[in-house]
Amino acid sequence: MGYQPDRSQYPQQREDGSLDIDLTSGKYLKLWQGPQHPGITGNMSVELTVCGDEVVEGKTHVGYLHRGFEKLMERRSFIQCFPIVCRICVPEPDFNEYCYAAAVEELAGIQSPERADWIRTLILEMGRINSYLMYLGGQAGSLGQGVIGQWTTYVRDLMLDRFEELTGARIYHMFILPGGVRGDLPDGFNKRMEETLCEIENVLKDVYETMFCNAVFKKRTVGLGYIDPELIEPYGVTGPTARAAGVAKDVRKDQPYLVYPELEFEPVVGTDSDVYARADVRRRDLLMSVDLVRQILSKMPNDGKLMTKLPNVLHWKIPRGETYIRGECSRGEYGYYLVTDGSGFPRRVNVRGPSYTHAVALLERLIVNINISDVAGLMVSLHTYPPEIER
Amino acid sequence: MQTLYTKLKQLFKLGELTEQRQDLAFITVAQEQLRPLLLHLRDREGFTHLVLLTAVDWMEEGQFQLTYLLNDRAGARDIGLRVMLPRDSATMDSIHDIWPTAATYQRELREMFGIGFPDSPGVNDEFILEGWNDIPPYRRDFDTLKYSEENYSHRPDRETTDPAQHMKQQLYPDEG
Amino acid sequence: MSIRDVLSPFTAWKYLFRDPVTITDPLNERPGAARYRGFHQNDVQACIGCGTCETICQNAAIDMVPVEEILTESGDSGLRPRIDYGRCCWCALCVDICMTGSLTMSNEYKWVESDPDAFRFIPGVDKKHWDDAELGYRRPEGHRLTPARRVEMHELEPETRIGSFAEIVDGYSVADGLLEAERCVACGLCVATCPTHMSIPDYIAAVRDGDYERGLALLYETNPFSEVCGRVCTHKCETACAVQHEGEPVAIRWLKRHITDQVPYERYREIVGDPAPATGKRVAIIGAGPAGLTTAYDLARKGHEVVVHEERENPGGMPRYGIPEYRLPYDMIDRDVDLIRSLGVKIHCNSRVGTDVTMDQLQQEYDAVLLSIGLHLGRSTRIPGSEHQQVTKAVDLLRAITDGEEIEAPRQVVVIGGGNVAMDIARSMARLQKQQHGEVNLTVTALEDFAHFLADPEEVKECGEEGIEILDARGPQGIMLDENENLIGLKTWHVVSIFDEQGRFAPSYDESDEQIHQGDMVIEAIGQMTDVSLLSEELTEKLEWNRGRLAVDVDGRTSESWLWAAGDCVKGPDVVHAVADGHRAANSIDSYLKEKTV
Amino acid sequence: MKEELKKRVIKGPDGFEFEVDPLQDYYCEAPPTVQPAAYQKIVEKIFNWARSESIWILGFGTGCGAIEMRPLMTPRFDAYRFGVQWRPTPRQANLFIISGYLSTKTLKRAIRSYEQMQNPKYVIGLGSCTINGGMYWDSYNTIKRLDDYLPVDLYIAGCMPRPEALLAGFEEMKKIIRAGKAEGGNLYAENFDWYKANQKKVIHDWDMPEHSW
Repeated sequence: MGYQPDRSQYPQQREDGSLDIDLTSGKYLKLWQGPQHPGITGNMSVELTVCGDEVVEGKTHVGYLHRGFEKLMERRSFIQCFPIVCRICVPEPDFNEYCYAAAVEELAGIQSPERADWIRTLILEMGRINSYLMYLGGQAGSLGQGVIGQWTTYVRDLMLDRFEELTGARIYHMFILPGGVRGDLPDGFNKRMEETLCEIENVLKDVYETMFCNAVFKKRTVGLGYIDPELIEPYGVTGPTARAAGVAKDVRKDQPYLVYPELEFEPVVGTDSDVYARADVRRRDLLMSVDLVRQILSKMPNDGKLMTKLPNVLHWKIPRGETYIRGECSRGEYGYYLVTDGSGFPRRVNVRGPSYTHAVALLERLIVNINISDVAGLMVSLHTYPPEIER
Repeated sequence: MQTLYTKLKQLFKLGELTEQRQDLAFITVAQEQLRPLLLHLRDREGFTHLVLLTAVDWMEEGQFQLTYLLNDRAGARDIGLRVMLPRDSATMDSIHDIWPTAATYQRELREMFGIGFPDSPGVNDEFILEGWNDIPPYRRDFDTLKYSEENYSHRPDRETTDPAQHMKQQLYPDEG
Repeated sequence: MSIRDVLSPFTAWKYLFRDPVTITDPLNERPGAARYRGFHQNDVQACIGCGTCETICQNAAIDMVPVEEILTESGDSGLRPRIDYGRCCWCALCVDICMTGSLTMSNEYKWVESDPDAFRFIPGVDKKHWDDAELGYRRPEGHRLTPARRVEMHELEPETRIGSFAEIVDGYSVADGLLEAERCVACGLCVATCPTHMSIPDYIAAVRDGDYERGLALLYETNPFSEVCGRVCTHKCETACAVQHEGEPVAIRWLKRHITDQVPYERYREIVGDPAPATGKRVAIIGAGPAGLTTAYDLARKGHEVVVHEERENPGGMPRYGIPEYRLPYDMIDRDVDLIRSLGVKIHCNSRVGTDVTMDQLQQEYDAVLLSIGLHLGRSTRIPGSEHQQVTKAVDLLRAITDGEEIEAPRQVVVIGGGNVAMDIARSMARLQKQQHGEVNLTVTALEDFAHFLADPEEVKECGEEGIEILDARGPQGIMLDENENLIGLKTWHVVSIFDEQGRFAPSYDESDEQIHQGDMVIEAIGQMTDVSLLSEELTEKLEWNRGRLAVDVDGRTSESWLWAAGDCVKGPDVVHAVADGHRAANSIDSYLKEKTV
Repeated sequence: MKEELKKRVIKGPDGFEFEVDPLQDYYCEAPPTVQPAAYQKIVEKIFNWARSESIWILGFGTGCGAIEMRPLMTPRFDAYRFGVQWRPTPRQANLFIISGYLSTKTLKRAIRSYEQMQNPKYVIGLGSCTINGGMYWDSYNTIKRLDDYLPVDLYIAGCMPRPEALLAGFEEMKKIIRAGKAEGGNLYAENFDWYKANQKKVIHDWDMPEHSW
């Protein structure tokens, strides 16, 4: 019989379902976690109402990173939108570039060359590896295990070096533009990539030993933040978070895009749907991405065009239409809804970041009745990147 | 998609169908038909995943377009439902009871477009903006550059010269 | 939970024995990658200051600013981009779009400063330590954001066209016009270069929008000879076009013609609009060429009464009498002239000033008079034998062809001259030879070599296609006659240089390289001059002259307050310059007339 | 005004009643004051040397630039060996890196964090967007010039600047501190009203204490 908290003082539900929290009663305390807080993922905050050391209500507050991309894009021409989209998500910017480029290509009726598609897939998988590495460091760090972050950030940095030589930038690559990609693989890229991948695999072995086979980590994460598989659809849960609940949702398999049909892989699925399971799914997914990068580099055609012929981008107009392009990013389904009206500017762009549903509706539901010290661990396990929520 | 449309057409009053891709189609739906249609799609046709809910401002036509994008994973297909609302006094029924996560989308639409969703939980709370004092920013008539210039200071001494004008003055100094 | 879960984290201890991964000197050890997008570099000599980088920059980070050491010249605005690193996002779209490829990026990325205003600099002009960096982002081979190749213009095949004077160029189809219009980057260097400052990017935009009537209105705002210029303009604009640096210049002239082709002629008058209410002022114009008629057009639109005196049978001036029909059909000139007539301009043909009406009369009857008499006298080489009757001048021959005179084409012709007039007469004679003898036998000898040729390259190319032989760097030395005084050819020497060290015209020859070009006729096409005999002696005395040309001020006004001069007779031969000159004179006359009213 | 910001009387579980006013900071009811330099020049020099070698950064990732902090905190770039480290709370930090654009919502938090830092304190603006708005120059929700709202000692160009550029920035910052030119905290105190007026111009709902440190 474990510890059972005394919940007799907890607030009652009102008729409309909200909680009857009387701040003057002295039983409850409002506690803000974030935006300036070490236990928060990026620049966002959770407003916790606590009773004792348990959370009775949590509200997500976002908007600290709101720059109004969707508005800014409405006054930028189609090519001018290309550099700005990647800023929507910092740790894995390439999905923005891909989704935007694919949406524009579809509505403009152009096709990116085959080799460009391979390079795009390569970049997306490299970005996924980076994102997962950051996640692993964050997940361990949120539970007090700083060393994992030291290792994963190091190998992530090796991958950033590969990004740098391929795309010409470390973080914002601005490489996938409508019509294709900007350049070819540099000489000797495959060899250096292989070295980086080996290093990542080595580090992941250590991560597995130190993090996943760790009594403390297990004790704190097993059973924490359980998501009922029934909740997956109503809450719009996607990606590894859904896969850890046993739902094999993976856009790469469900509605394949780019060159995924030519790659061999099976979506990684977990069973327990708690923080540990989600971490484990992401670790295995990371290993799968390492394998995918190898597959891509070996199967890729050796030469071919990288860009289709674009019209003069300074007066590029796209006929009226609307479309939705999705891809499987490290957090789940990433998508761009693009509406054009025949002018040289997008009519409307809507970015569907997976964190949007995870960090608001889902987190607010999961956070109830957990311990304050577990909030950070839970939040990180949903792998939320705030800028894609508010854009 | 065409088969689904024909099937739905027998049950609901549907507007125009746009087949964007093999696995993506958009259908215009009347405001009052939306809820039964959503329920039907979710429970009978396998469109269980609400991908997104967003709005498009067709200012010139005096309308907002709400787009409900649904995904059927097993069938690997998407359907977008378009609901046109009059731009002035736009309100729409909330669907947070069908998909709880829709409440977040509706809160954003309320804030960024000024579309009302009565009964949606917390819909009137500030979501992204704080202390906003202008018209909802995603509306087409909101000019972000003008707002930025009026409210924030930019660094001075940025002056540009028009190449054509400058060159004309240099090459033909006699012309006024 | 097992004992393994307690022990396995201790494997981390092995890191104690590993080599550190730390970079020892991160400030110096890590140059950016070979294609790193770092700070900007600009090759200021190659840059033309077109401002396309400014246009594409979505951050408004680039300003075009004048730079002292860079001079404005044709095709170079004299401006250079100044980049604000308080705005830049290093996307390199400016590098991708750069028309000359001069803008690049180095792999340098460290810049720290206390003063926020210091992050603004003109790459290549403000010296930076990365100016000479060899690595960094360059636009990859073949990566272009604007189409470089021109849409091909369909022309009659050489075999077909040589047999007649039918127009060679077809004109663009709507689809082709759209594609060609697409290529323009709207930098405006052409506007500045065009003597009459036609709003080129705007009318090209009208073509893109398919709004040809807007385009036509723009054309006739600045150029009443758009039909003519759309065919035979010397298109200075295309030599300034920014697109030419890594491709071919936009076919601005053909697009102008494309607009005029697309709008039905009946619509022209309405698009141009009605003239202003009559002012009661009267202006006389001598010579119905482009300059005179442009002035007439402008003044008529402003409500003044304009009367034009033309010596020849038809109005149109040099475009009609100097340019062959295969380049500019006569009815196209008629269209422009008729439009001007429809604005109320009266044109009296066959009315030579000095004979039919005197300058004194004009001065008394009108408020102002404009001389736009062109260059209708051919110059002679004055080489031995050039007074022979089989030596003719190109202008005279071209006029005779226009007037429909019967011309007997000799079997073998030699043309002296390397300009467009030489090409025109050569090609006209070639057509006559073809019609009369079934074969072309024609040699053109030009003073200039091909690297400095005067005629348009396409003219030279088409001459070649039509079987005309062009010899460059040949200086005429004498007409060869046989014992019966019949002309048998032309003697030329090889030209070593044309100008002396001071830049004066003083050709030097290599006498050892002598050639004889056989022919029954020699045509001189080396330049024209004005026929000023119509001016009275008294007036000629009174007026100021400048090296044989009438001296005028910037507005085209002579030393006599009532008399203006415009066009070829003061500015040298060129249609579009004449049009520009016409506008200038019209403005000046108009303000003079207004002053007179007050 | 939000419910939790209203003045209220709270009755504790022990029956004790007390008044709470969330919009008042009880410990500082006056604007900040200028901190004078040490009387002896040599002492001030020693202070500055010590300050320059212990740059403690507030771990508040206000924008994109935060992502390049991680590599600096970890073995590969290892900023710790240069005397630079990250602290979780403003009370322990003396350098605030504004890592990129600031939306008005974050600006509000950044100001409070900055005010809570102890003197002497420094600010580094990271990336284009702190200098002149960067790529968000026409956005309705981000400030364009950081120096309107906080005193800035140093700017680092880039979008975003790499870790190496940040290290170069730290080196430069050290020089500035050693030269005794890093007077941001005092500048803020001297022009407190000007800064407050600028801040209030863009923060429309000012529901926080006037002064907080």
